[in-house]
Amino acid sequence: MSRTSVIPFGPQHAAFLEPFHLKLQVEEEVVVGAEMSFGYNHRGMEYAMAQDFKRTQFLCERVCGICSFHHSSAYVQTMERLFGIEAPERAKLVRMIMMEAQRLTSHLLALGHIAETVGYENMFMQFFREREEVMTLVNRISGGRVHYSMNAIGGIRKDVTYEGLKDIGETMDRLEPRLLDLRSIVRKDRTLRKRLIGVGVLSKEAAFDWCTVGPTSRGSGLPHDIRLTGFDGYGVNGVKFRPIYYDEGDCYARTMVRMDEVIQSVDLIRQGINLMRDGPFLNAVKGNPPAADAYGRVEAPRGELMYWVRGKNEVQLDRIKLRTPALVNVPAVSAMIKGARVADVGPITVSVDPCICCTDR
Amino acid sequence: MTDAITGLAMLIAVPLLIGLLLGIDRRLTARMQNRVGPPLLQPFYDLWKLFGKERRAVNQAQVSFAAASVLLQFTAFAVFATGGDLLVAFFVSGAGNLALALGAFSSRSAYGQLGGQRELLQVLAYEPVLFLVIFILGWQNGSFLSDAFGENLLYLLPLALIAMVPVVLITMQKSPFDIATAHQEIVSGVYVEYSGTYLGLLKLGHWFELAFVFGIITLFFSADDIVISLLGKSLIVLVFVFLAVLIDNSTARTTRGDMVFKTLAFGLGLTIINLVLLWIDVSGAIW
Amino acid sequence: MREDAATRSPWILHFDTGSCNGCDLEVWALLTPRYDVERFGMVNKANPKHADILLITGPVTKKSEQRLINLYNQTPDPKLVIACGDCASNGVPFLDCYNVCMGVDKVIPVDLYVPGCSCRPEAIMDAVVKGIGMWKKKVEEADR
Amino acid sequence: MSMIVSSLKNLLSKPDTVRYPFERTDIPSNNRGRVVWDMERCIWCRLCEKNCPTKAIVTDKAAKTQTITRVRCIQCRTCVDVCPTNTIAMEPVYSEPGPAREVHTYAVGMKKGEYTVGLMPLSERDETRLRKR
Ligand code: SF4
Ligand code: SF4
Ligand code: SF4
Ligand code: SF4
Ligand code: SF4
Ligand code: SF4
Ligand code: SF4
Ligand code: SF4
Repeated sequence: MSRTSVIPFGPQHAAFLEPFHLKLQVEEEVVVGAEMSFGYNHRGMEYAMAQDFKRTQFLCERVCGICSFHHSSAYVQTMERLFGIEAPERAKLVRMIMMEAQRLTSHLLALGHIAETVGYENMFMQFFREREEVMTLVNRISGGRVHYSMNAIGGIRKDVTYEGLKDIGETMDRLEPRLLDLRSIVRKDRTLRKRLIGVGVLSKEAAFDWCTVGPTSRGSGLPHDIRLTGFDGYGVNGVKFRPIYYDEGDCYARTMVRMDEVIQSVDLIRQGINLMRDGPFLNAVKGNPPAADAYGRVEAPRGELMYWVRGKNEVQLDRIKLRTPALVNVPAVSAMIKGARVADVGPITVSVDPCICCTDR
Repeated sequence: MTDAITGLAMLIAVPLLIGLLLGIDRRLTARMQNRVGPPLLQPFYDLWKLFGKERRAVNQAQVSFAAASVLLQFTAFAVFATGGDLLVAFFVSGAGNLALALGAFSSRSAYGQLGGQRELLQVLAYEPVLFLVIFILGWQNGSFLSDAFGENLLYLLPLALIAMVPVVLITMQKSPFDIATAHQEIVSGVYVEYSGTYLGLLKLGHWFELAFVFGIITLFFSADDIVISLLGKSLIVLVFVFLAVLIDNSTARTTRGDMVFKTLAFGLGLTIINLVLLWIDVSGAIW
Repeated sequence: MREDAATRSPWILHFDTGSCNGCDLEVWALLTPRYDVERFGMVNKANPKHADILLITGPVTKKSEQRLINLYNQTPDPKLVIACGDCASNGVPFLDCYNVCMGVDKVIPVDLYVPGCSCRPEAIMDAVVKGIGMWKKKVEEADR
Repeated sequence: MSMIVSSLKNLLSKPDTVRYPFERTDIPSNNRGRVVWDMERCIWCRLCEKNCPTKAIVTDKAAKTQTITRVRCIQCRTCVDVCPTNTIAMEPVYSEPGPAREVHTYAVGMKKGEYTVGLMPLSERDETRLRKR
């Protein structure tokens, strides 16, 4: 037996929710090389999405269930630009609230997931308990737990009622102290810090070179956040937002970015509710998308998500292209993983929050 | 004669009690995580089911190692239960762990290999502590025969008892020391290539190992009245299980080196301090 | 008696064959405090050799087809396959996608289908409870 | 707060678990569960069939039936929105899982909420690939 052995991770593995294959070259439990292969989840979505622009409104949510609403928001935003219309302010704020709600579910998932990979089962359970609270909330608001199907080109399909908004506010009030408790645990817990601090360091330069986005880049000190560009509700007057970033670039910094953003999301949801005024919620569009192109960007939980569409005056689209955050973040794992111990491979991989279903689509 | 009968009764009763203990463990874990958890008899259901599954093994060597592991663990426990020598039981149990690791090595699967290495490392971490604890127990008692323990050693050896905490954590496969079976890293390590009946056998072996380790813990307490004695012994075991669950639920898993270092430093340190205190006491320096 | 005890300990293996993660998350939600399927002795084992019930999500992409077959074959009998969600049941949201087999039952035999996109955790739980009944029959047959 | 405190607190408090299926879970009234027809009102405009993104609905004007393949419906609620006569409604209950994929047919003359059950045919499979190694 040579000193270097190869350990396959996945495609079906306990630490990963989704299928991707990681081949590690290992010497005495120290990783010397890593090889990633994708494509287990490639369905051919971009082709299917170009077949009918109305259906795509629902299909784009099925690119991924974790940030389905971000996908549909990005898509409708792109189509609104293509049609040259703007969504009413109320619709934009509803989108913002729901996007932040989904960010809550997604970040709590990611946090629970990283706790799980370092063998902290109880913390995983605590995060998922709070997550379930948000899941039932969005279920009450949108009618779906995973796919909200609330967006329409030009606004939202159905207005959120006054009771609904009140429900959101009350749930946030209930949730916030529990999230703050969890944050103080994550901040203080010695065993967790020991496992995450200094592990999988990605320097600021490397983060830039690998084009990382979202919490992965913000964990490395790049205050890069698409919400700053003011799409949808974030552009409405009065919404205050400042990106959260940490300089260390290790797994712990990435975890803390998510932890703080969870609290921030609660705040943004409250701001959204307070700014909400009565008014129209849908500027319906007629006809087929014109033969032009447009793009739209949103800050998905994992970072910048971009849609680009070219129409051709037909129901079909000429081309639809998406650039997803995980696609750029996951390759950066190979930069973090060199020299790590096998035990740290799980936390490192999970700390960028890899989602294969949109990487492969 | 009566000894043989109590020994035999123990041989049957104790594994059942261990199963129940594991049920309590799972239930407690669940409650600490704010959920309901499985029924108390769940470990028995699991075992029962495993014995009914299809028999499929990767290779013959693996099967022999599994069988060897179970037999050795059983022997260790049997020696203990029938009042035999603690040291013999200790070495036989250690051999059982070795067989488990060898079985994992023989599978040639990467996870199995890693699990095997980690199992050996765990053995390296806790066996010295366990050995020292057994040694100090035997020394204080004046005999290594498990049925010769009739004296209450708790007030003499409190630190040695505390030194058993990491040992119990490791043998119960609890975080922070559950690295050999780390579910999220190497799936289930040494158990990865086993399925059905053979997995059931290994689990049973693990029960016997636990029975032996918990047996050692019960030796710390003893009273003249048999009822008080039994109550005290069960109380110690329950406290240990509770502690193990609490620690499991409030720590992340550590890494290999850390585990060996911490277990050895903590366990050996406490036992040696206890030993020194005793020695000073014997020589009449204090009180 | 044996069947009774045996079916109180269904160990699951969850495999994603190209789903959108929606149903995967609902499978995970089952393990968490609110639904807590460990009440039925269900544990996620992530190892086909230890599994009894395969929970499959996703329309089966062409690349994961062979893995699914491998996993199925590695799981010792008696076993049960549950297709979670519309796309696992017949691949439907991914109508025009060129790289999917359209449903788990095109690749391995499926015992239970869970409709819904995404299927609710309650639906998966119903399926497991129903599945345990079916599994009991399989255990009885295996005993003969 | 530390995790030990949190664990002990959890131990002493009531579990968060809903004891489903022995206890009902709170499925909200606007949950998108399954679509049902009230056939008396249908004017056979076929908008639902045309707009369903997954082609789950088949409208048969001659036989006066609406057929839905349950596992094809992704609960998007488009059919409910487009129906001009409010023939279609979305119930909060989800479709039941089962060993076969059910196809439900609503016909004129049936009582409200009634339907006949058909089955979607099994897919063809290449059994040779399944053989154990
Ligand atoms: S994604 Fe491509 S184009 Fe964009 S910054 Fe990275 S390398 Fe440049
Ligand atoms: S660089 Fe341009 S052409 Fe190349 S993959 Fe990206 S979008 Fe397509
Ligand atoms: S050029 Fe690019 S898009 Fe065209 S066939 Fe080759 S790989 Fe595909
Ligand atoms: S990054 Fe992609 S896969 Fe991950 S949650 Fe977002 S859309 Fe889904
Ligand atoms: S497909 Fe995955 S699980 Fe199966 S043999 Fe290959 S690496 Fe192992
Ligand atoms: S059924 Fe729907 S929600 Fe479930 S995995 Fe498939 S596409 Fe996603
Ligand atoms: S809810 Fe959507 S998918 Fe279901 S039948 Fe109606 S239009 Fe079709
Ligand atoms: S849209 Fe309504 S009225 Fe028209 S065919 Fe469908 S059910 Fe009937």
